[in-house]
Amino acid sequence: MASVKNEVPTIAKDKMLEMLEKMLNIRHFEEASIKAYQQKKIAGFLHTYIGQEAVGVGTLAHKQPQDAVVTTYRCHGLSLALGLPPKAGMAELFGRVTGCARGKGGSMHFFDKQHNFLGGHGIVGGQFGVGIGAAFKSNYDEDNAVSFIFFGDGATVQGTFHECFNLAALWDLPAIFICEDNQYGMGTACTRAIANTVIASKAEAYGCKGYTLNGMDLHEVHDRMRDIVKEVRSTRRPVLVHMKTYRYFGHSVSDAGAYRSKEEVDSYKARDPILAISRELIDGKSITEDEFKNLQKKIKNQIQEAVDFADESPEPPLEELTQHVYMDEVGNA
Amino acid sequence: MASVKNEVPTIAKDKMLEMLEKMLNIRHFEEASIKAYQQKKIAGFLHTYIGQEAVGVGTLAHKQPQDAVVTTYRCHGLSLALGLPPKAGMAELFGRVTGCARGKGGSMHFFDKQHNFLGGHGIVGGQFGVGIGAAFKSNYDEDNAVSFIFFGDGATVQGTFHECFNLAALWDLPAIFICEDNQYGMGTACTRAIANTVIASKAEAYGCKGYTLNGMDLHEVHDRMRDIVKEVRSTRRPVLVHMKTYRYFGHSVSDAGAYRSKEEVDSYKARDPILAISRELIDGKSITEDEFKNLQKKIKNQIQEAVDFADESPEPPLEELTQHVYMDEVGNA
Amino acid sequence: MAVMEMKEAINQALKEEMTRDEKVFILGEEVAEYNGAYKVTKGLLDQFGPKRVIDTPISEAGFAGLAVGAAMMGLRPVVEFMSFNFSLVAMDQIISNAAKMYYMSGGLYNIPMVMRGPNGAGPRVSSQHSHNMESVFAHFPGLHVMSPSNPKDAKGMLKSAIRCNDPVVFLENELSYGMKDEVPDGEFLVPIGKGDIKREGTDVTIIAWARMMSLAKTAADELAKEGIHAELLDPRTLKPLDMPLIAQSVRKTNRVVIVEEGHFFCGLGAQIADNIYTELFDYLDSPIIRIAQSENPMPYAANLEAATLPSVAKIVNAAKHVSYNV
Amino acid sequence: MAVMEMKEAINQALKEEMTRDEKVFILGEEVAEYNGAYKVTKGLLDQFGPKRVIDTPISEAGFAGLAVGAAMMGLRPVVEFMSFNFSLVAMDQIISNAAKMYYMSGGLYNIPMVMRGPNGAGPRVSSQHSHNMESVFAHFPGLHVMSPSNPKDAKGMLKSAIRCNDPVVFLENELSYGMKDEVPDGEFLVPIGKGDIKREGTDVTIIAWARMMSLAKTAADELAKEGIHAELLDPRTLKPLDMPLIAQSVRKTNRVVIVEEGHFFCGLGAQIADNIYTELFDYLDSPIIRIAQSENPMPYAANLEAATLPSVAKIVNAAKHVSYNV
Ligand SMILES: Cc1ncc(C[n+]2csc(CCOP(=O)(O)OP(=O)(O)O)c2C)c(N)n1
Ligand SMILES: Cc1ncc(C[n+]2csc(CCOP(=O)(O)OP(=O)(O)O)c2C)c(N)n1
Ligand SMILES: [Mg+2]
Ligand SMILES: [Mg+2]
Repeated sequence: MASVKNEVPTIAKDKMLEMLEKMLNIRHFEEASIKAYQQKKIAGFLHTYIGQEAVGVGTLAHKQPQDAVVTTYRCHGLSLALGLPPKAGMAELFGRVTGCARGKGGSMHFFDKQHNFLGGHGIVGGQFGVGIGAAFKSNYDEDNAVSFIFFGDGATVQGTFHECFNLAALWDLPAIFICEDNQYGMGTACTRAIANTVIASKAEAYGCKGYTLNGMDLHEVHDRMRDIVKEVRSTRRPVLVHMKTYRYFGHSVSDAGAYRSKEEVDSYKARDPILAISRELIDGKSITEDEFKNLQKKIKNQIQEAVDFADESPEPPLEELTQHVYMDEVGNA
Repeated sequence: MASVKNEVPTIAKDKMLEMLEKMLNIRHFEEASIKAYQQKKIAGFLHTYIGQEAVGVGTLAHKQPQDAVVTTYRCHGLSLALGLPPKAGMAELFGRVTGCARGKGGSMHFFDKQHNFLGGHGIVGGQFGVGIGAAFKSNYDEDNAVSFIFFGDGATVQGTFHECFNLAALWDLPAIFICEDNQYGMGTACTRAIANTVIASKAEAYGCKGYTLNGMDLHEVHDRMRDIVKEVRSTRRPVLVHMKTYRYFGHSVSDAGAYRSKEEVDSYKARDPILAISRELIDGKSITEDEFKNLQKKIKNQIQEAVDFADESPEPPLEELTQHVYMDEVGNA
Repeated sequence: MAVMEMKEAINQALKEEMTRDEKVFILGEEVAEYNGAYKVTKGLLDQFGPKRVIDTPISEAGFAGLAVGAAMMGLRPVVEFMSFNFSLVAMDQIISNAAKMYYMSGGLYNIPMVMRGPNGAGPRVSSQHSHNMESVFAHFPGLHVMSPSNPKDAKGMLKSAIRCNDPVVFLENELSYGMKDEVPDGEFLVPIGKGDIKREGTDVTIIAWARMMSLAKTAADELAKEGIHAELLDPRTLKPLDMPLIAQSVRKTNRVVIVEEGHFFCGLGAQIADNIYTELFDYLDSPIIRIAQSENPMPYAANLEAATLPSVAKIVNAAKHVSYNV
Repeated sequence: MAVMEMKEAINQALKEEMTRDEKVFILGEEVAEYNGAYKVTKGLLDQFGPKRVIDTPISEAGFAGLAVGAAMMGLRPVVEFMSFNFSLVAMDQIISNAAKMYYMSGGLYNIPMVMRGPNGAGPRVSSQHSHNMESVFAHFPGLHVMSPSNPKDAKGMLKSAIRCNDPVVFLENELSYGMKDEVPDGEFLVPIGKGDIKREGTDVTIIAWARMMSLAKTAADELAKEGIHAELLDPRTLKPLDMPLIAQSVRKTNRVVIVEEGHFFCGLGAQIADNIYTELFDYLDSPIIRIAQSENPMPYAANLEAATLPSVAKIVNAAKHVSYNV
């Protein structure tokens, strides 16, 4: 599916530029993080979002302040799409106290209270409950929020997917289940893990609607998600959105990705949303080549500043070791 | 749905009589167990199968020796349908060493190795894995077995249902998922627990077939299950069978069942499979009224013998307390 | 002060806290229309309505997870596990999410959530329905663990648990729900982390919690007849332990028996013993004796079940043993 | 004897047992085509084919349950948890089914099943990926728990585990997979329940298992320089414990340090200490010191992670402390 070029663009130029900038921001942040990992400034697991930018950026364009968002360990992209400052993200990866989780969470556990970003979860399927809990709270407080729950294709076969979708459907919780189907759970192609890979159809088991979107196409993601978010905000019925997307790198930086052919990877890179959107904007004379290059440069600089900031930031002081275990000081603990 | 009276009976007279006998056996066993519970000879939980007899008896008529069966805590009926001697069952309820689990399991944990009856499980959804494990073994050993996995309506929303059905569908395991939908999970009507109560349709989420049967109708259960078992035995594809049935008593003996109206309960009792089949056999002159009464008497006597046997049996000797924790004696344990 | 059953005291605590704070809500299997499998939540649906008293499907991992998310967004869920045996299917939500969230978010998201329900042996409910979970939950930093031994404490402890800004595992006993005692009216709080001396004594400290305290009391009566004056110490909060109180008692009696209903190996009693040996080695006149469940799954047979569980006789014998061994 | 890495030794044990007994099969995430997330199962798919080396979806409760059922029907599954952190979502299957089945079926159905994979801290993998699970699994009767500290033991222990007719939890360490040592060729078994003295000494017994034994060795080297001769005791099987071996060592040294990677509170070390205090009270010249993880979830930051975990320095200090305290 090629990127749809709209003669009458459904997205205003400013909005397009903003989204392009967000995608670039994610792309360069992730590239810088890989580099820093190789330099051993970052450790543990590092799961990049490169290739999937259109999903996060196009979807979260519709997030309102009261809405909540939760995802997996592959959480940098969404955090940045929400507005987390790259400095706070990079410092987290470096394990510094200036990070968005004070250096305690690391790559898999970004959090951002300002944007109701509820993490960054390391256990596959562990975030479904958190997501529907936020949706529950919205009904409880009648604040008209919706809850964006991102997860991978591999997570559709965890028991919590089933339990939480049923709960959301039963109780009319405004939860948007967004399956970022990058077609692999680590080295396992989803056809080897999921008996029925028509993922959107799983919504029917709960009496709900499912949608399939081309996650490489920012227009499609943005436009369809606008309607879907609107629908859920008013119906309070959960939906399942199957986003077909792709990760260009391995599962994490330590995975060479030998289970995929170069052709396969290249075929997706050819449909790269950043490439497509930047071309579209240049071709449509929304920006010039130079403006685009300057934008790239600006973002690269910002990311470099984030890396420098992270590098210069201190580690958490040792007295933080046993802080944040409990909020309340009780008894003699 | 009234019981279908076949002009050309699909089930031979002997087979019908045998099934009637099995249903009576279960009914009287359960009635005796309730009485013994009231006399404090039985303790803990006691979940009776009364009302659901046609499901177990009609289904397990098609069990071959190599097939495996697993179910919930509501396990007496299926054990008896498989051929567990009532003495071994009643002694288990009494907590005696002559019981089918040496008095260690109790009401919720009947086991019968001779019939590959894998229990009697107390955790809702806990038995799905066991059931597909037996199906897996059948493929591994190529012994042409199928696996009968019984569970309640309430269990359809446990994560293990989802995980295990997906695994069975993915790996072509010959597992027959039989949902005994008695319309309540304890005091919760299934409409208050399951978002989409068209339970058979859940099979589609795994690319499998689902069937809905009238579990109060022995003919329907027997005939349809004959085809379904045959299908699974050859296709090795799991199926989901939704059996609409009813329990006449409360969830367990300690539940008065106030959440159901007398009318509702009575409407099911009016379609009682034992009543229907005995009438049908008498009307069709397969047996006389007297023969039926004698059959009832014979079974009641057998159950009374089982009660007496249980009563006279000794408790497990105290040295069994720490036996069967491990099969292997190792180290200094 | 009114005399009431344990389950009524818990019910009263729930009612008072729900009245005080409209962010508090209850969810679990059969808690609403059925009034609770053990009637602990009786009348709550009538009083607070279905928005705040919620019957769940049999999806423990799902609704425990939902509670974590709701707590992150500012609500104060009270999750009832119909029994703590069923917390095993929700274990990951409890350990990886509820216990870890505050820390791994660098202090951004605390989890004010109570998980409560009956723990341990029921009456003859066999192997899968008799787990004591305190030692498991106490092992993981991030959770508080509490378990009351009488109606009064139950009320005061649960009220504190609901006000706590961290996740609290609150362990009750089916076999104690009918226990009757005086319970203070209205505001009454037992602080988290504070134990209680249930009877003063000079010769041996018997440390016991939850249902085991009832056995310890009977044992203490019997011991008194033989001139042994046992001090009965109920930690009430199992994590964090009230070590100052334990130390004070052990310094006085120099002898300790620890009674727990759960399994022996890696049981909480081992940790309490370890704390005492480490802090009070020189005050001990005899090795500590621990009474716990025998090392087998819970059998159904009446005689085996009784043999598995701690008993008054076992406590009496242990107390005598440590006492004569001067 | 060949020199090989820990992960190769485990691989060899698997290969030999699969060759010996065709009922043995392996299932888990990425064990087949990917050759294992940590390459422990490398080459097994090629050698034994997809019938016996099986990639699973991310459904731990499902496939652990499947293994229990297959074991009941006579197969001998080896379940790999990609890490034991993920065993939490399968906890009910492990505790309520695998551990209880033999008992609650009155001896009809034993469960010959091994659950293996890396346990404990990885390199900087933070709060949800660093659980030490030994103390939890050891708490429940019905499971054996083993954890090797070197390649040779790993091979011999795993072979015994696979031959065991009961469920065995077999805990490895990601951080030790690359550890190299000599490993006996072919048939070599370490019996379940037998510990090992890794180094003889006279002044203090350091009890440590799994990765902690490496730290203990370095600590012993440092202590030796200061004239303190530590005896290093590896229980290897954590349940049941080899108490005769522990007793023998403690009677000689009269001083004990216990090192575990997991959390302190209700950790296995408390149970070992309790056993020693109870059986060997009069042989102890000093209270036991336990070294464990500090009481917080695992942080990501390098300095905090290091501060959380046991270290050589902490062991050395503890050993000195108990030794000087005559
Ligand atoms: C319960 C659990 N099991 C296993 C893992 C290890 N693991 C981490 S990511 C992953 C693959 C997930 O794939 P998918 O859901 O498709 O997400 P993606 O990484 O492709 O974004 C696995 C198996 C885990 N973190 N949690
Ligand atoms: C995981 C779990 N949660 C809760 C329970 C308590 N419980 C036992 S039976 C039951 C209801 C089950 O209903 P259903 O599956 O419809 O089976 P039925 O009893 O109607 O045959 C509940 C909630 C349990 N045993 N296990
Ligand atoms: Mg994926
Ligand atoms: Mg039901």
